[in-house]
Amino acid sequence: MGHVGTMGRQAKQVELKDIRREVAGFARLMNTYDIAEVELEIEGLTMKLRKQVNASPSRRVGVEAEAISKDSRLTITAPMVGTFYRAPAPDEEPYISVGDTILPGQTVCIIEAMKIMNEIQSEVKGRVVEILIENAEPVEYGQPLFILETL
Amino acid sequence: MGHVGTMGRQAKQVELKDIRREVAGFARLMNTYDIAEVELEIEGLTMKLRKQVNASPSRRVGVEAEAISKDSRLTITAPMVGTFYRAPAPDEEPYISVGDTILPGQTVCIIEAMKIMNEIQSEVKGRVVEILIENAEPVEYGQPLFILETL
Amino acid sequence: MSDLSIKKVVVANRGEIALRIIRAAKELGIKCVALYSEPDRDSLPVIMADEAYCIGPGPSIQSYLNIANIISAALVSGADAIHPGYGFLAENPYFAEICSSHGIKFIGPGYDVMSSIGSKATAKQLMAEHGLDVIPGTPGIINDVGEAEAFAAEYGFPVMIKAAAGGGGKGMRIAYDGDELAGCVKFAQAEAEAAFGVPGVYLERYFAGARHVEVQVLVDEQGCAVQLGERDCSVQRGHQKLIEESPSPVLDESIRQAMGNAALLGAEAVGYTNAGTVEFLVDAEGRFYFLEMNARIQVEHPVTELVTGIDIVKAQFIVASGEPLPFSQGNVNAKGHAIECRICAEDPERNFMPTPGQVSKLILPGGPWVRVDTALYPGCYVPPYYDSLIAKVVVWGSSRNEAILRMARALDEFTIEGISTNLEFQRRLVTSSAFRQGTIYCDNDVLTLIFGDVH
Amino acid sequence: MSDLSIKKVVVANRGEIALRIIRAAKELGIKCVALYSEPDRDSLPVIMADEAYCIGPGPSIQSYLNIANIISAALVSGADAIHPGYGFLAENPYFAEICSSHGIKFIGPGYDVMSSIGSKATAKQLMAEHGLDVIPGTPGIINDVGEAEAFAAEYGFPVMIKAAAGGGGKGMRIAYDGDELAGCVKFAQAEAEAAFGVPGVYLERYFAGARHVEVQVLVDEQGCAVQLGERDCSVQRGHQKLIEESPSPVLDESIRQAMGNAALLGAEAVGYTNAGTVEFLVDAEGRFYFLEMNARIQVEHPVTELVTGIDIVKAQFIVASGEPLPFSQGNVNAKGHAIECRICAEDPERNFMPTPGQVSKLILPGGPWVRVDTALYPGCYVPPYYDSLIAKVVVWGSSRNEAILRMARALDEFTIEGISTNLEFQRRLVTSSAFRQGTIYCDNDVLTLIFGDVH
Repeated sequence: MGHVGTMGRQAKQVELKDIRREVAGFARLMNTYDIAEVELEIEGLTMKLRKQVNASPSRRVGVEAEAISKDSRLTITAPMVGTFYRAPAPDEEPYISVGDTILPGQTVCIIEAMKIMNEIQSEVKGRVVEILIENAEPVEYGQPLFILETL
Repeated sequence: MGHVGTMGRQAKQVELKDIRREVAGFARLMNTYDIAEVELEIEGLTMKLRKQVNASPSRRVGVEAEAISKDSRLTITAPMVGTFYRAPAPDEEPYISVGDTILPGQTVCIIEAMKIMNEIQSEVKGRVVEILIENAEPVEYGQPLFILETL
Repeated sequence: MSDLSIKKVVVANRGEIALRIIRAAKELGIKCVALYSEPDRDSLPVIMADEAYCIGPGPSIQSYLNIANIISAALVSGADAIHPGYGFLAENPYFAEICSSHGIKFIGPGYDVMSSIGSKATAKQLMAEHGLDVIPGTPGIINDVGEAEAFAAEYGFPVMIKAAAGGGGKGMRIAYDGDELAGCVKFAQAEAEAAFGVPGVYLERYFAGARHVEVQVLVDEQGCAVQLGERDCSVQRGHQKLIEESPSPVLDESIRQAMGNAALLGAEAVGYTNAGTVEFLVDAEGRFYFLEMNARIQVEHPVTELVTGIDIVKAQFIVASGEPLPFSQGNVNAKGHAIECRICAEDPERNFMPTPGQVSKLILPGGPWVRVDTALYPGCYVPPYYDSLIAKVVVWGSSRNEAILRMARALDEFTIEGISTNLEFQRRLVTSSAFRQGTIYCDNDVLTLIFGDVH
Repeated sequence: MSDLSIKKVVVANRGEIALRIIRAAKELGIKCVALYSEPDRDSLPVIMADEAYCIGPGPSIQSYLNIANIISAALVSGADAIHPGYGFLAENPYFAEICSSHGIKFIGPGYDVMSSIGSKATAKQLMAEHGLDVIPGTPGIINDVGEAEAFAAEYGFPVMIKAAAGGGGKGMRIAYDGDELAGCVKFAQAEAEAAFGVPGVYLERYFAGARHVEVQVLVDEQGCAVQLGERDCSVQRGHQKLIEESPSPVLDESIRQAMGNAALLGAEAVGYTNAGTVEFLVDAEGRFYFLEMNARIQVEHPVTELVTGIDIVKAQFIVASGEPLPFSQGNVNAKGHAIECRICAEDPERNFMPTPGQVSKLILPGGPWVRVDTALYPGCYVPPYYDSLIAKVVVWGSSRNEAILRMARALDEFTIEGISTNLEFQRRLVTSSAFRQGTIYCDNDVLTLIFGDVH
């Protein structure tokens, strides 16, 4: 069996992927066993899964997942597939770094897709807590890039 | 998909077979979902399933099933495959009838297997409450033949 | 690992055909990159591939038709080829051209060839120029109802009005006399515009009691072409194929040979490369007419594989790598009879409404000469965004009759719970006396044929 | 329903072979009666059959070997035939005779024939009389070690000591010199007595680097015999077959022809009817010696089916119905290469200990030219009472190399959770250079060969 998404990510990102898979697993489990709510706290990770009230029983969606604990945290995900760059050019400063406060509309990175450099803007305001992808690494659609703390 | 055991049984026997299948289904369900006890009461049928304490988790046996409620009832099952006869010969009286009291060692029926008439003896004492098989019908191994009430 | 120039392929598709492509690639030692939309995250192609990239949310337009994300995924994964499967971008010359401009081999014919045969009118004209019989039709899109009337006056009724950009029976109407004609043209134009964004329609002479028979061709980049015999796809419901078989139960050996030669001639006429299908209409007298050429692997390719022993998807990879075909026409020997039934997540009791949902129980048929191509697994989810085809059951038999009985056995074994399917419908269809006698034609209403007026 | 004289068959077996028989019968319109022990109540053959009868509790001796219950079930169900599959009662002449005396057709050779070839010594003598080469051996059971020493003095070492009632490697020892001989004989006698209840052993010349090659024959009741080519079953572990293939990678065409003719001669010599297998040992110089004849359908019959296109189990029903074989030797044409891997519920990490239990997750391999014969389904239970064989993965390829790569792909896809299996072991074995080169012989220790001294 192949393994999914070998994109040279680091430990942290691999963990995130694992968590996403786990959430999917829990969601299925909750649907299967008709469980309304699951709360877990393991070594710094808090996970809450709560079943949507009146969700159609034949669908496996309808689960709200907040994989990265703290309600005050937000994740910026990749809106397209491509190569992630933190700076406009190799010799320039990164758009954002950990600790920076960013505003809606501010460019946070570039994703190169089909030889076109796409500036990715934040839609929210927050302080950068973590940058999940190394410079020049590939990203897939929906992959978490930055974790912000809401202000 | 074929259906199992089309042996011309009457309604009552079909029900028994269905019940046996249901019990098996519940047993699996209990193992799958780790449920210790199930109690059901539907139209005259009482079913209690209770998992054996310390049962090996990898086996699906270890379930005590009392499909036909009342603890005071016993079932005589077929010890072999063959044709069921209630009487020693077509023009003779049946070995036992509903209401009779039977004793251990008493012949209750004949099962013809490979052209040999096998007299089947009761191992228990009791009053015949129900005869589940019509004369000259085939029976499979383990099939319930008589229901007794213990005395 | 792979001896071919293609070392890593992006599979730009989903479901059973994505899995089919991965299986062929794996056997050739080619690494596989699966692309998937969010609801397909836990799908079998994703599990079976060596790598996988999410390319967007559920709706096709944002994922499996999202050229930018697909090309980006190919580039970041370092793949050297893209296999488009069928549907989605498989016959999109623009996509093939973009692949080429990014140095990625598109597994299929050149984009120029794809473009020229993509227009049915152009394709027909090309084929007619090379001596193939084509169905009498208007030379191109008609400008007004008057042109339709003129055509009908010359060739007679019934006539079929078809969308130029069409497929799957959308924008298609049959007019049986002059009174119906204007209404049918307008209806077809409106439906074509709704379905494909362009209202252009053309006219063709319509044949009652005709069969749809197609020939599989394979052409390498050295220009060597072989044909693998025909598939009869006459059993349809609303122009959607239901059952396909090879050989056709109605072709005699001389027509089979002539049709095979016509298909090769057609493929050469357009400079075709890789796997393609030349579709013919066979009329009640056994005359055959070129319909169109499909520049893709087709859903029904397995029936040809089972009678010839040739792995068509592997041949696609070999040819796309620039290698010559590893067999010549003389090595192609069909044996026995193969039938495919398309199993769909749809409810025949409710007008074949699609039935997405979770598959709670699944037992696939197995044993001798039963092939199942499916991405289903127990507990999997059938999303609502895509085609309802969920499995193909394909059987081989030493005779057509044996194949039919084997198919009935296989469909009996096939158990899908949690969603409604057309399994029982297909079982009744394939064991019907009409099918057994080979007398189901393209224009038969299979529902009435099999179930009478009950449905 | 069935055109044959057999209308309803009792399947006196379980697991994959019971399902295989049901599949063939269903395709012929023959009604199926499954027999099952209590732990097999929810098994796939019971679900797939038209009727089913419980014949006893788990242990074989009380159920699948319970002749009285099996015959009774056949009688009460009104069946006209019994198919014994392999193992259990398949080669028990007494059972075949009882079937016959109850007017039930036993699907296999006559009980007298079965009886005569059931004794290996008798079979060898019969074959030698008809001109087949047999392995030099003692004429029958040896009475003492002195007879063994006399044999070794005449034919040389190494010699093999084998149980007369044997099978599966039990009661079998190889002596390489005179010092070992007495000890080996005593050990083999003790093991034979423990396994089969009788201590009788005989001696044979032992060949190092030999291959086990067998020929499938089919003989109808009109006496017409055909042979369907050979199966090479040299890849074994402790005399248990692991991988079988057809054709053999080492036979040249002249040996193949000669062996096929010898098999037909042997079958005729004993008056054989129905499907049978003539086993040969092929020495390092390509000479072949008759070993024994198996009067049953064999586990590995699918590899022959896939290369010839002939349904051997269907042929068994046709022949047992008194019909002539529907093909002659001239119609038998093998094409391509087929390989079977036996998948067992056993743990290669713990000395291949059986691993009964519940299958929690199951994904069977599929797609082109992959056949799976199995009674597994998701959630099913593998009981501890029976053989550990749970699935056969059989692939066809246009070449041996393609078949190997396809098998590797299929085993990769095959997912079984809940119980340990030899899937990974088989994957490593079938892709090993020794297997790819065709240099695994009967006396090779496959564990050392593939895994070195790690295991």
